[in-house]
Amino acid sequence: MSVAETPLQAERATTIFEKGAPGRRAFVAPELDVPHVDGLIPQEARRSEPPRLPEASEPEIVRHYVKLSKRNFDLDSGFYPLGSCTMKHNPRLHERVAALPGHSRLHPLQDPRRAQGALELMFNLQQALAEIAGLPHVSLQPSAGSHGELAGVLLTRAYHADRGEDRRKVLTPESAHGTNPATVTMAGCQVVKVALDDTGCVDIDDLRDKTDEDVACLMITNPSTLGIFEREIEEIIAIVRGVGATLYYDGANLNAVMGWSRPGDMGFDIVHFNLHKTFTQPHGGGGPGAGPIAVSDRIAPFLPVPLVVRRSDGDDDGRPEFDFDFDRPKSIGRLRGFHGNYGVFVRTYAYIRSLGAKGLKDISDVAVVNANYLLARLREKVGERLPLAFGERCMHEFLLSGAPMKKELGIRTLDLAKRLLDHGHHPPTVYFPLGVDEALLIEPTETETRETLDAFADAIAAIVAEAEEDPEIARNAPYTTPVRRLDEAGAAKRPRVRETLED
Amino acid sequence: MSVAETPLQAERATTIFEKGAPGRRAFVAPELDVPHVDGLIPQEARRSEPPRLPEASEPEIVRHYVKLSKRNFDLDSGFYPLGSCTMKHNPRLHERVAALPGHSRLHPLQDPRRAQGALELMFNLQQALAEIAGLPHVSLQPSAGSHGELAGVLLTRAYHADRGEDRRKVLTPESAHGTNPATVTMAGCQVVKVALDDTGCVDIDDLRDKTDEDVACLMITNPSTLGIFEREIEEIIAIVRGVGATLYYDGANLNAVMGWSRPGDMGFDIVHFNLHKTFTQPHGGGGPGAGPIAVSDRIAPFLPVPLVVRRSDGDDDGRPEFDFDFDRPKSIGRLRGFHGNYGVFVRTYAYIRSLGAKGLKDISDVAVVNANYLLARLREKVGERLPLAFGERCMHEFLLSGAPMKKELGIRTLDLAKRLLDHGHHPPTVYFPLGVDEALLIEPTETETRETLDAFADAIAAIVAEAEEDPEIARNAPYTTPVRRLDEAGAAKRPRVRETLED
Amino acid sequence: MAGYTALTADDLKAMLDAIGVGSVEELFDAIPEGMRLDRPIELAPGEPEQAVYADLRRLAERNVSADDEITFVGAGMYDHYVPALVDMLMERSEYLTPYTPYQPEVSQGHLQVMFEYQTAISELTGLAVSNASVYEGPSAVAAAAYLAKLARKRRRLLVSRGVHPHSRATLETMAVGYDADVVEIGLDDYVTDLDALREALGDDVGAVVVQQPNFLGAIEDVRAVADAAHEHDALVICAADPLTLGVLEAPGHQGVDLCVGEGQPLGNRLDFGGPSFGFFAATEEYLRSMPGRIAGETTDADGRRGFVLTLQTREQHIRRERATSNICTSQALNALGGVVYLSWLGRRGIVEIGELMLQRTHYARETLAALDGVRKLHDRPVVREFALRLDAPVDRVLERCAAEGVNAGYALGRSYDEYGDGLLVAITEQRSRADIDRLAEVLGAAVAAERDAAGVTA
Amino acid sequence: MAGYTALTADDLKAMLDAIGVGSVEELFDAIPEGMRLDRPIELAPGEPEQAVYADLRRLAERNVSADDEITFVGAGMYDHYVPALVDMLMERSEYLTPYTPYQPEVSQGHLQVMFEYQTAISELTGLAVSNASVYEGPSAVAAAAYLAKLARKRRRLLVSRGVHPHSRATLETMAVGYDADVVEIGLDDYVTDLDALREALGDDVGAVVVQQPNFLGAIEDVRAVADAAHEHDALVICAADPLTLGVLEAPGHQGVDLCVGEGQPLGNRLDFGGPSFGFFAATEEYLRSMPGRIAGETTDADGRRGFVLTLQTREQHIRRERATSNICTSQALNALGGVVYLSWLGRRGIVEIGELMLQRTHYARETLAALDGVRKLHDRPVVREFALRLDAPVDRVLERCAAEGVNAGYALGRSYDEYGDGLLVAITEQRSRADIDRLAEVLGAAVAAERDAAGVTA
Ligand SMILES: Cc1ncc(COP(=O)(O)O)c(C=O)c1O
Ligand SMILES: Cc1ncc(COP(=O)(O)O)c(C=O)c1O
Repeated sequence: MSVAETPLQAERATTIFEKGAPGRRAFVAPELDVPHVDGLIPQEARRSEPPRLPEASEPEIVRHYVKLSKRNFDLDSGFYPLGSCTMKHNPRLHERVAALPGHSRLHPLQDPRRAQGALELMFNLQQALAEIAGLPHVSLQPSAGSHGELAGVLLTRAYHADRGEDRRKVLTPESAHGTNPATVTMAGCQVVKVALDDTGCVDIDDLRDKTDEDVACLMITNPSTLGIFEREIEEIIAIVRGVGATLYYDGANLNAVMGWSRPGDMGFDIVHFNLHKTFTQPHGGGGPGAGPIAVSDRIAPFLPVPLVVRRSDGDDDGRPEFDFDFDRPKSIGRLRGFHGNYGVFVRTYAYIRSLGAKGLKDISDVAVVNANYLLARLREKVGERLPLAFGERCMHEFLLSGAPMKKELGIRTLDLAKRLLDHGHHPPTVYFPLGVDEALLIEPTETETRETLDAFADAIAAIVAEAEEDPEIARNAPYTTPVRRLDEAGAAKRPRVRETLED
Repeated sequence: MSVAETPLQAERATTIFEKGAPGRRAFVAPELDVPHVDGLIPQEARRSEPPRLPEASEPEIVRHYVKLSKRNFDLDSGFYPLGSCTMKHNPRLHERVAALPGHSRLHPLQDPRRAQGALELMFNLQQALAEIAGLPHVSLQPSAGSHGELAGVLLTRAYHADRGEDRRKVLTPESAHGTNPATVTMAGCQVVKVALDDTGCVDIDDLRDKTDEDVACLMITNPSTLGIFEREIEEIIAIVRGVGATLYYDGANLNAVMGWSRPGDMGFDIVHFNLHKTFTQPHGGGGPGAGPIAVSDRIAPFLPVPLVVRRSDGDDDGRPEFDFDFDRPKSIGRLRGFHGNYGVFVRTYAYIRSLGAKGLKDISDVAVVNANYLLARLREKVGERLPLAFGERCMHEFLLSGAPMKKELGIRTLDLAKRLLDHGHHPPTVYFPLGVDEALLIEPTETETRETLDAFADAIAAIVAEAEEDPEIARNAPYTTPVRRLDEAGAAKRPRVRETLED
Repeated sequence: MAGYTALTADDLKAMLDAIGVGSVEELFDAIPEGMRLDRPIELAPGEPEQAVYADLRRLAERNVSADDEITFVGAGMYDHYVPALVDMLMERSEYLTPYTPYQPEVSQGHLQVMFEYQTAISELTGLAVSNASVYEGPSAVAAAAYLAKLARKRRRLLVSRGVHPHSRATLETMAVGYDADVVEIGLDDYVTDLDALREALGDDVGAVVVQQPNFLGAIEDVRAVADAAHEHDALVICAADPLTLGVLEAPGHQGVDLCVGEGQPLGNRLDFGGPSFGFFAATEEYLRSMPGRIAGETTDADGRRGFVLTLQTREQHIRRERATSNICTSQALNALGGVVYLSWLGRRGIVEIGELMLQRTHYARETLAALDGVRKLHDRPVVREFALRLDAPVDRVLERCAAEGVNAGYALGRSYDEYGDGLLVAITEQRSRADIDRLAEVLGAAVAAERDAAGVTA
Repeated sequence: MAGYTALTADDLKAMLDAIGVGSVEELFDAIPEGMRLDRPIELAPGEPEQAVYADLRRLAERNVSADDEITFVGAGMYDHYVPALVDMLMERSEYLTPYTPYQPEVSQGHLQVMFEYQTAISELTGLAVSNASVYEGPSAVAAAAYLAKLARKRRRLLVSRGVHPHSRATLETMAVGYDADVVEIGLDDYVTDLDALREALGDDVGAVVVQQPNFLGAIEDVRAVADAAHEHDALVICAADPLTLGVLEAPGHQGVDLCVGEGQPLGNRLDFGGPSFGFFAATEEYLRSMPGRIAGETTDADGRRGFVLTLQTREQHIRRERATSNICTSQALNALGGVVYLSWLGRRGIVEIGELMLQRTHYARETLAALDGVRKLHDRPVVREFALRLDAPVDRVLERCAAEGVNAGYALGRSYDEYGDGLLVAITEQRSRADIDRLAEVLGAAVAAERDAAGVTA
């Protein structure tokens, strides 16, 4: 029996490959308007069996993907306090301007003289990001935060190599995001973990112990992934600078400090932006994003090519006013094709233009107020069961520990998260950062209302209260989602990563 | 407790007026860039209290309306066999082309010389519709079918008046759509109902009896609202023509006969198109649509102004090639502002360009095959309980009678319809046309697949089978929709047609 | 086979078998031989999506839109900014593709939107009730007059000459249907001539129609019109520009019975004149006489708040020849755009945007009237549109301005013989001071050039 | 307060009270005095939506896009038609706004899309497994080489000179990180020099990278490359143009281990180079070594079919410094566009579009090579892109063509010194015969004019 799309899917999920019928189609090919010639591809290079793509009419395709879309939770429908991810409102203006044909149908190899609008935009964005970071040189090229990190460590290597040194140790606090250590390895370096002290900040003694002349770089997130501004950041910088290492600032949490404080002013050499976080590129189910980097003078010579430059002599010599600069002999080279995720730049630029300096600072203010307010509400309601992991306040996000809840009520952070789904909220980030038991990292962002924060706090409180009565409810949650808990272990044991097709 | 958006709304529905808080806003006003002057509006004309519009931030507005949207059933998600409404697939290409700024930001009073693209499109559309109707003169102006009908009856009056006659009787078959009789009244005429015979066709004897020299017009839908091609259409036309009356063809069902047969060739004087049906303008929750009319030579002098014309002398005399013609002294005048629903014309034009003559005929073929197939499946499965009201076959839609089902199982067509919602299908049109007990008018359209038709037939069969066991289930359906059956009588008795606001 | 249908050869065979016919043709047997078209219809062959897109783009490029020039044309539709969220919502399948909410259990989205829309229109107009939309502005005026005709059963309709020419024309056309005489009331000092109105009023007058601001941009004394009409128990219909109602008194507070108008300024595109929506609001008294859909609040079987189409016994599908109107498909999606826009604008924004237009309009009027050869047509208070007189042929001046990328306005002579030298200039929040200054520059030069040319010729 | 936040003065007061602080500033106490910015950041003030829109439109108009000229530039990204349904789906809130599906119970939509995408890519490439996307083409090549490095732990990487210059450059940059040496294998008769390859191969070679078709448009003998590499147990990485794989043999059927590439031709916009997506497919053997997200099928607590992110122990958030890659945010939305496009194109369409490009490319190549002063750079079979030599300065010729509204192609000299007179011309289904004929006309005239000019000078 086919029934309405209820939260619990009543029908077996079917893929587009199971839809349609042989001979159905959506695409209508343009007519062959040139003489047909046989044998243009040598027999051995010619494909004998076409790829078994779906065969479906346009209405079938639309229905399939529209229906599927309804099985997603999305930010336009509800609260999404995923810590470290800055799930803020995505203004639709940005989609509109990115879709303008002058942006969206512009070929990346268009002659720069005929892409002056794009280059002006990129140049202005470089300037704006430099100003926000307090670091004068920007490469927009990296495709995401982790790509920016990789650029950063390769830049560090290039910097040291240029000075005749081959340093390979990279210091990262234990609480670092997974991309940090993974990046270090990919860049041919070794991770040296730095412990946290009991306030959640970098353990200065441990840092001092581990800092030596082999250290290439310190990678640190500030505010940290615990939502805490590193108390001794000045000391940390002094220690690392002392051995001649570079300082890398993971900018994933810039949303907390825009207009308040700048990595460059703190003494950092390299910062990456997550434009999809701080600058509200829609997350798309996991991208696209962009991870531009801003760097200090000493790192600048090594930046990837090309950069966008403005030539004061613009029109005179026939060269365009805004241009790509490839002539950077010490550059580490390219990180990818073309010039980066331009469509993301357009959105970011629109955002910065909409907000201006004051608006950007307001964002940080409200983000921090919202986080602290939600924290206060939760401490009041469930402070015993879900204590703040460190300290008393937070920046734009905060880290709770579910350890008491687990111990006393027998439900885990995972259960709480799943039960939140039944309340219509997306759960926070769970089990990250490492080092805190049953961690729950909550980032409300500045675009949420007080009412939403209240409703979320109430939901958490209701779940905890419910678990005091009957923990089984949470343990088996969710109940009102398209599917219930999924067998992840089974999926990994016998991976089925594509549809099996008959013919 | 707030819970996930389940099919059954757990929370009280709240309007946008209940969201937000005083002082919140989405709009940012452009700066006042001219000197401020006081008192520009005399005190008595100045509004003292602003309208109490919502006060909400952009994210709140987006969430509100996105969430609300999820409480709609829509054609992109499921089968929508609403008889007489031709709920066919809406290609997204049409939205794309209608949104091009050259169309969407074009002011209706732009000088025709600077709106040649729009006028060319309208001219070509007039030509195409004329060819499809077999009637040479087209006015695109009417905003919907009923508006086209009104134009048609007013044209008829003008035609007779021009010949010195004041005819006011309009013949309409009993099965006519409600807009037909309503239109007749609005146009200052009287409805004369014509009975149907026991095959569902116009009762020729009754027609003959009622046709006299006072008859202004016959309004008829063909295929009729019963999905039947009028068997004696030639005789009908002869009778009505015999008294000098005009013939109006309600084109709501043109989807059945495009490329097969043309109202003009049959002898009709006036036909309206429902561009939102036959030509797939998305229905928008009840519009917009457009109801252009095509007319014969004798009606042409009275057409509304302006029409779009092509001047062969185009460029020579400085007049534009495509132009508005206002110089029509016998015209009935205007039906509305400007030139009609141009945005709808753009979509229709794209559709006709996509399909061409062959494609349009294919549509009728497939629409009729689909309807007859679904009919065959239903007769096979539930033919006893839900018999075809008339005849053996149908055109693009068919009319079932729920009378045996009601009598034998105790469930009404309404109950069946509501229970269909639980099966994920939109119900057919119910209780229309009049004159058939417990009517069920089913129009699958050509864009549905055989599998969908099978699933629908299975659902109907399942509901009937279920009712054989326990009719209460259907009587209380639906169960899996955002709300359950609503108290319509109560709504009409104590109408609450707007939100009550506090301050 | 086009990509919109799915019938494969296998499908067709199986389906014809199930139907019990041997061919598709057989299904069309019901069409009499003599009524069949014996040739294909003549249309260009169908094309792939990309080709149709290219063709429609070619046509779009043959138009000079508000994207391509600085435009000051209004006269009923205005180049306001449509916020991106309106487009997004109007394009959502859930709003775009369903039909009229006949099945309320699966249409709560749209029904609630209608209810919210009705609330917003009621607030804007200051009247107790609103329907869920009619086609557009001028036909809304005619629909209001029909209501008056049904309510009062009187023969005459008085219409101010300040009402949009399209509204007056539409009324004339439709009035033939209601057997009513439309009598025009002239202007005195550019607003409805109250003396003439009082003169014309009588007990055979069903309604008086006035427009706020009027077609010449001038603010009408709506209350005076209403008071005069009510003395004869005639209905008062006010056609209003909704985006001025943040700063102009609500017609409902000035005694009008019906307030209708063109909804395009509220988040709808220009679209060369449509689709947009007409709004239709009334005092409580006329609720059951209104045309069109109305959403009402109710509860479901479990007591849940919900919404339905209500008072349907007014409508054609129930009441047929005794319906209050023949309207069926209306402008639901456009009305959705309207209420989303009003929510976006908000309680403060509606005032701010009105005030901004007011100030810029004043600036523009003074700046332009200071040009050589340019005078105000009238001195009356205006909000967002005003009329000038040019001491040069208006058409030629417009042509010169257009060549400079400025659409200077609407030539009043196209509708009013008496203002053959008139130019109607509209301001929106998209026309900045710089745009106005540019207009002044271009218009001044154009008038000067035409005067020079005339001087040379003379 | 901008329209994206909601904090009113009342809210703020209540919230600060609840927090227990007296001011917002207090919340920032943690920032050491010396680290605070003592001035506002310097940026233009914020603007209303309409002004930002206008500014971005101004910038867009300073670009000459494929909307504005007939373009034959390809070289890695191609001006294909993006069907309207792709845009519609990519813009749906439900796909546009969520993040990586960490909570599978409320992410079945995206997870199933990933699963379908993986199936489509697996079919296209003829390889057993695919991930859910990487950033884009050239970095996908580098990611594949990293996999090879981890799998084989060998020092050398051989890369054909036929591989896209950006891919080679990216590989060079990244190889520093893996401590690998990138060795280029030259071309022989415009395809990878098999002798040179065999020569260079050895047991220290981790992978061989080849591109199909290569940068000059020529079809490579992928099987021969693969066979040679496999003799030394090196991995074979093929960078492929996915839209040619309806007519070109699947790399997976020719023995490659990894097939990666730029996904832009599959329903993604040009966007001045991004965002698009990179695809990454492999033989079963490398499933657990792949970078990025992978969706896998499983069942829920009730036995319902469902999808999850799987094999996450490969990934950075679990395995950290031992992860197979550092990739986190990838290109999920673009990959969605890709699989919707492939569904739209369908099993027959993928062949038809390939065949159409093939025939038009042949026509264009012959037509252009027949012009005076224009020759083929090579005679090798091509599918959708081909190279010419011009007997005139390429840059100047391009400039002349651009003035006529035709972007004639990519100057090969920008990447290959040895082909300073080379022009790379790309064909898509949007370039009709008429467009090609127009190119011929314009290019012929441009070359002639440049030769004339040179003649005069000489
Ligand atoms: C602290 C931190 N660093 C780095 C990253 C990686 O950024 P991306 O996902 O853009 O590669 C993230 C993303 O979640 C993050 O939260
Ligand atoms: C047979 C018939 N005639 C007329 C109409 C009225 O058309 P519209 O809704 O466009 O006014 C309809 C619409 O449902 C119809 O089905």
